[in-house]
Amino acid sequence: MLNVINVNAAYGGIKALRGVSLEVNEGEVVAVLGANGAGKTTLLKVISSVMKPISGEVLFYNKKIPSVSYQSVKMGIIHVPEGRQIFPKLTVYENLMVGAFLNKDKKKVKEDLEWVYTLFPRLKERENQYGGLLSGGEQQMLAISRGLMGHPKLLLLDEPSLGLAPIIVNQIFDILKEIRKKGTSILIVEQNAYKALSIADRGYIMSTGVIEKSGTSKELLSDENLLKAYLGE
Amino acid sequence: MFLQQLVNGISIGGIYALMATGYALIYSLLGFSNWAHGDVAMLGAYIGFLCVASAKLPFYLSCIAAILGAGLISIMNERLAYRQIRKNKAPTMFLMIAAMGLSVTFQNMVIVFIGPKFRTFPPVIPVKAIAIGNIKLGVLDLISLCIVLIAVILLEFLINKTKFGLAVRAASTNLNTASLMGINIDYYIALVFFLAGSLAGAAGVLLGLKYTVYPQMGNVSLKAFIASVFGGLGSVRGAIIGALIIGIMEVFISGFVISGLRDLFTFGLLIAILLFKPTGLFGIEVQDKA
Amino acid sequence: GSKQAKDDVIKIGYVGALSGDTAVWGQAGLNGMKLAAKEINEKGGILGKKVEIVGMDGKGNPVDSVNALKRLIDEEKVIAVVGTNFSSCNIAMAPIADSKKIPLIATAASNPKVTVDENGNLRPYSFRIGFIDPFQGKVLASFALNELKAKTAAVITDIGSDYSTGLTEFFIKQFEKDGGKVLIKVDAHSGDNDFRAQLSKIAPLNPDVILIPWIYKDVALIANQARELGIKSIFLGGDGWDSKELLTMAGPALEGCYYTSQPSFANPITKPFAESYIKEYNINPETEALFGRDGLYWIKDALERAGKVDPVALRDALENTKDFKGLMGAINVDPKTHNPEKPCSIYKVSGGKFEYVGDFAP
Amino acid sequence: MSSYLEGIIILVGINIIAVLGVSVLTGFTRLFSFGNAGFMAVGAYTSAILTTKYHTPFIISIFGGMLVAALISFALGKLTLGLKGDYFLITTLGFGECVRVLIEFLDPITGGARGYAGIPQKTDLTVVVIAVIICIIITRNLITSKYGRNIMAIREQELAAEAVGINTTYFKLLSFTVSAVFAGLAGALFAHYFMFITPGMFNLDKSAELTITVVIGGLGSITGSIIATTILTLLPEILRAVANYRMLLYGISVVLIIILKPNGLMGYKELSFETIKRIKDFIMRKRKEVMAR
Amino acid sequence: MSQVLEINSLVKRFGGVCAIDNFNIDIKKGSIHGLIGPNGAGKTTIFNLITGIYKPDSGKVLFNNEDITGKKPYEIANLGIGRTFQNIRLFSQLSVLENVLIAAHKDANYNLLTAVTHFGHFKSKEKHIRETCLELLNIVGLGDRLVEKAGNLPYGHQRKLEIARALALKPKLLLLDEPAAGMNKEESKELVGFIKYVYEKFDLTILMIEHHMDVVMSICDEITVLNFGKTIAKGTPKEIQKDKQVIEAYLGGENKSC
Ligand SMILES: Nc1ncnc2c1ncn2[C@@H]1O[C@H](COP(=O)(O)OP(=O)(O)OP(=O)(O)O)[C@@H](O)[C@H]1O
Ligand SMILES: Nc1ncnc2c1ncn2[C@@H]1O[C@H](COP(=O)(O)OP(=O)(O)OP(=O)(O)O)[C@@H](O)[C@H]1O
Ligand SMILES: CC(C)C[C@H](N)C(=O)O
Ligand SMILES: [Mg+2]
Ligand SMILES: [Mg+2]
Repeated sequence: MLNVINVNAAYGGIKALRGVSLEVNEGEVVAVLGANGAGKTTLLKVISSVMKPISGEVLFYNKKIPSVSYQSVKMGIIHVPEGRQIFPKLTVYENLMVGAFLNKDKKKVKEDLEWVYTLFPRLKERENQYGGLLSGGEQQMLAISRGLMGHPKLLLLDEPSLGLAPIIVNQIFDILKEIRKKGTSILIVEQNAYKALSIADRGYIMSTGVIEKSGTSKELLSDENLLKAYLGE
Repeated sequence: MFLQQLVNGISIGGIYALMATGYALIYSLLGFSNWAHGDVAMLGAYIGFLCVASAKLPFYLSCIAAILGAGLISIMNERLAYRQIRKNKAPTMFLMIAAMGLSVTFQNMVIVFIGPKFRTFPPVIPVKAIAIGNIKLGVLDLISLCIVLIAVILLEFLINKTKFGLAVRAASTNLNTASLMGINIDYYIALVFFLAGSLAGAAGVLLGLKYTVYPQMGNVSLKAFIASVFGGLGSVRGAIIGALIIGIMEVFISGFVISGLRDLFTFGLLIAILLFKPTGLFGIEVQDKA
Repeated sequence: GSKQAKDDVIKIGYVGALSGDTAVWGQAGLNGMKLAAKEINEKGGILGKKVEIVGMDGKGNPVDSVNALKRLIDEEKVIAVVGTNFSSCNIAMAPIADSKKIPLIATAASNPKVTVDENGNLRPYSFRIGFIDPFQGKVLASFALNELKAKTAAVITDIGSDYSTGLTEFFIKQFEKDGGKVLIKVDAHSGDNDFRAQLSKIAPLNPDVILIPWIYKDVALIANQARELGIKSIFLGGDGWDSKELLTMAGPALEGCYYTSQPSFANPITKPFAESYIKEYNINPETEALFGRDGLYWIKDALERAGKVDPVALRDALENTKDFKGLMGAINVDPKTHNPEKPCSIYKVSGGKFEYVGDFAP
Repeated sequence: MSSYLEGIIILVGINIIAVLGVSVLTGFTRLFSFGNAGFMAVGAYTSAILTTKYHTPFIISIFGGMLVAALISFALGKLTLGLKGDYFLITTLGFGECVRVLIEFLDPITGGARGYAGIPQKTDLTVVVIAVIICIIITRNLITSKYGRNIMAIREQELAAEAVGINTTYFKLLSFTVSAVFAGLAGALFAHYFMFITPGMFNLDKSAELTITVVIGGLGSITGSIIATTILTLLPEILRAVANYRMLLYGISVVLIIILKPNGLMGYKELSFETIKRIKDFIMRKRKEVMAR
Repeated sequence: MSQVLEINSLVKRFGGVCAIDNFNIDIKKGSIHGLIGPNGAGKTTIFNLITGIYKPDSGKVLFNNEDITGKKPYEIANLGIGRTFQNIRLFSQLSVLENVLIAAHKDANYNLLTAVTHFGHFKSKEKHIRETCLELLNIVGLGDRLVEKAGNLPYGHQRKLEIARALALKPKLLLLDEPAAGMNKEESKELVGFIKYVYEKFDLTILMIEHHMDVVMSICDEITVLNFGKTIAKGTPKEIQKDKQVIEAYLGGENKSC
């Protein structure tokens, strides 16, 4: 469903992506791994049209992705950005409703709301608190839930486990499995390589703006040299 | 006399309020005080005036023209200047400076192309005051208070109860992320500018009817700006209550204390109140959480 | 770059508000002067030389006016300057004129300090065409007492304007000296646009007359709002009222009210000038146009008496002016104050028109 | 030099001093003030009264003006620097208006709206040039010292600044006071140059002009402030002959610069001798290349 | 051994929620103490209470036996408590070097007059702090990126710069809020080495919040576990790892180190 073809991107003079190609198939979970500053976040930004690539193209269902991010959302690409980016002056509830912005079916929205509240009961407790006053981990839960409220066809997750307690990290990955069962494809960027590969079908390994390696999760997990070289184990 | 002064204060405050709503609206979205707001009102007044006086259109049509025209000018400001600055990712202060530049530009554009003269609307609606006992109440004041009332109810509903409002409030803190949620921010921003601009247009016509039309007439919006800050930045309700308080305060100080020091006392009081309520009457503050 | 003054041209400057909210006056003054120059040049110029008028924008504020004056003198090499109509600008410009030894002729600036400094010393290069505020205040006060039979008065002052505060002071002094009673004086600011708070204070006192020493735009607002509040008193004002705009803006609110100003277009001898002004510029002339016109003719008169084109000689000739007949009346300069002994005219608003009531000589 | 030109240069110099003050406050501390013309007024009136009524020497009058501006800004800052953003801005705006209203009201002392005339002309080109140089050096030294760094830290991240032990209130107050002292100096010099001052000269428009200049020059750049002051003072002067259009062109220029130069003319950068040299070298090199061809 | 930090019955409420409920802790001089617990347990709030950003509703914070409750954040920092932030807060428009120089302001002990004139010992003082800061930056591995804008650094480097900045204060107690967040295994390992190094070099006491268990377990002498603002366990890493309550509330069933 998603084809990234030979994409180059840069911040001013600094090249962050160099000839990156990648694909995600319908119903797949794909992990992108790599060290700090490898360009993972930049890749997700390009896919969700937050950033314009210098060259190359991104196809979604064989159509060029739109040039502005709000239209990508309409097509079903939802990006849970790095650093949470929740709306500090909106309450938890309102943050979630913004996530459901394009969903006109009020009943469905309500159901979704109930669903994320059961996933993260903590959010229900904090329903009327301003997003900016949540703890770091609570904000992360909110960011993920807000993404889920948009009913993605393709969910882009940028380090979803960042700042979460181990027990919640496990929970998150369980939830991802569940979402995937519902038919959502997922592209996940993670520092926690094992966890990510444990739920992913395939993985890509990036370093300094280039895809160094790709393969099924099994292949990658069994290649010890690779893991040492790029993921530090 | 007390009652008469109270009525005077409310009616002056009403004019400030009409302008202040627009300030609050734009502040609530983009986080800056749009100093060109008063000049949009001025341009609205000129559109209305030219329609009535030169094109000889009926008054109600001229009003509609003024309101739509000011709305469009407001959108144009956004398109030509503010949007570019947003895209540059410049600090919000730049928006305010650009607005000041626009304000100078508009005033002088009118001076150059229409002339510096003061213009009066032909007597289209009764400018008379109605007397209730000893108290004189201007008809225009009544109209402007009604508009304020409608505006505040409408805007409060719009901002707090509708999806439109949710989008605007989300966009106000983080435009990029709002866009990631599927909100077409450029569209909503344009809409808000149109709303603010039309309100300014209505205010402009009222001001023009009341106080004549001239290039610097938009400068009253300084008071509206003060009112919107005092009421709490970004809060429409706050802006209106702030405006009424300032209006009444000014009148009472002029009327009962000392007219020459009116602004001194008004500002003194405002500062004193801000010291107790640092984010104005209705401003929400989300603490900086480490 | 400075332009060398050509020998066969006499350059004369005009400073006034060519932009801003009083540009109506500044532009009229410059127009009047240019029109007069055209007339003069058609008739052979001054001392056989052509006159050229250079206008500079002083925005009606002192700093800009001083810069404009300096630029006229240093860069344009003018030998004399006419302007401005605002006392605050002329008080600032006067020392420059003195140090540069270039005569400066104020138009409607009516504060005494325009030609005499705060220590009472004459400013040798400053002159004026109009009368001074003490005189205007006096005329207003005695007119109110004697002709209108007023016993009580109220004043609303623009506390931000030197002109308004000055006229207020001189009026009150005279009015109380001659047995009238000033019931109240309230302050406001130009630009406020709403004066009901102050007017509501005046209303219950019901004074016979109310002095409104403001510029016409505010006069219109004050008058309208006062009538709205049911104030029936007669309004009085000074030369700030002197613009045709006032009539359209104030409408019936000023019916039966009076103001003092310069002898103006009410005088039949101004008719030909008014007509050619309308023909040339296609707008109604303001009194300021006459000032510009008279200023230039006065300079012409003095230069011809001096017999040479020289600023210092011009100054001396201006100082010794006896009975120069301008369209705004004859000018006799008092060498001690440089004030012309000129009458002050009273006008009445009646039937939607300014009606000339009469002249008051000093 | 013609006195017109000299006068303009003097005004540029005086404006540079006032703008440098705002630059410290707005460019380096990110506090916005619409009241600095008020401090100019304080400096102007204090020094004028000292000179004319108490016959103090010029230099003492100037220091008097600066001192009073400092004291007032200190007291005001103590009260209001806790406020954020536009809330602080509005108090400075209010202060500026209050100063004007008070001067108008205190007619017997200040001459009211009529203005204060008869101030001897003591400020000349030399005085202004010396004052400007001293002010530039002081600003530069301040900014490159720990005081400047602490102030910039507050601009960037107030909470983190506190966490590394910076007394943010103190440094904000310092910055506010410095800006007021500069404004006071500018006002005092102006009074003794122009010989006549009125409250209208120090109104909100003047305050706004100072802030606009700093933003156009580029926040956080001393040289930017200086360049912008020069341009923005000269621009209306050059346009004086086109009377009607000049304010229109001024307004349009402000908008265009803001849009086209997102960081102002020199945002966060300084024009130093080094950069000038580098530019010169570059041009020379290019020229040689062209010549070689 | 003496206590560096002692917190007695600290309470903090936000509206109706009791974020910190009667919290006590003693931190020995020269120890590395871990503070862990589920999200929203109140860990960062404790940091904010120690550093004066929040005022407690009741309770006391003693630093080197001095009562610092209610003191201003900058006063507390100057007494010798440095910290990093969970959401990175660098002076992002300023250079890497300037970020650290700012924190060293106490060592630049010249007065305003010297600053304005650059006379006297200005140059030597500035040179001195510049040298110490350069050394610090070399230690954290940013020695070659001095003039880069702090905001443009990759995430991991920003975390290190925050630590360097806190160290420039010459703190006696260092509070680290999730220093390993956003780092992979290799990078966190490196971080552990780095923290140990500065700990010894600067003779520090460290209180650290962290969710990466491998980091916590390999570095901390003692751990306090927080839940709903209350201490639910206290002990050595070994003890904590086995604690039922901790596993249930925090670590989760399948306690693979992650
Ligand atoms: N706004 C920016 N301006 C300049 N350079 C940037 C910016 N954002 C990122 N970079 C640079 O681009 C490169 C790729 O950054 P990116 O954020 O995509 O990395 P990442 O793989 O997501 O790293 P991390 O694991 O730390 O999040 C890095 O070298 C970084 O320094
Ligand atoms: N200023 C505040 N106003 C209201 N509630 C707050 C405020 N600060 C924190 N809270 C609440 O207090 C609780 C504790 O927050 P804190 O940030 O201390 O958690 P934490 O233990 O650091 O969690 P995490 O590991 O997720 O960062 C949270 O539920 C949070 O929502
Ligand atoms: C045009 C007039 C109102 C000016 C006034 N005579 C003055 O001296 O300022
Ligand atoms: Mg990233
Ligand atoms: Mg935390």
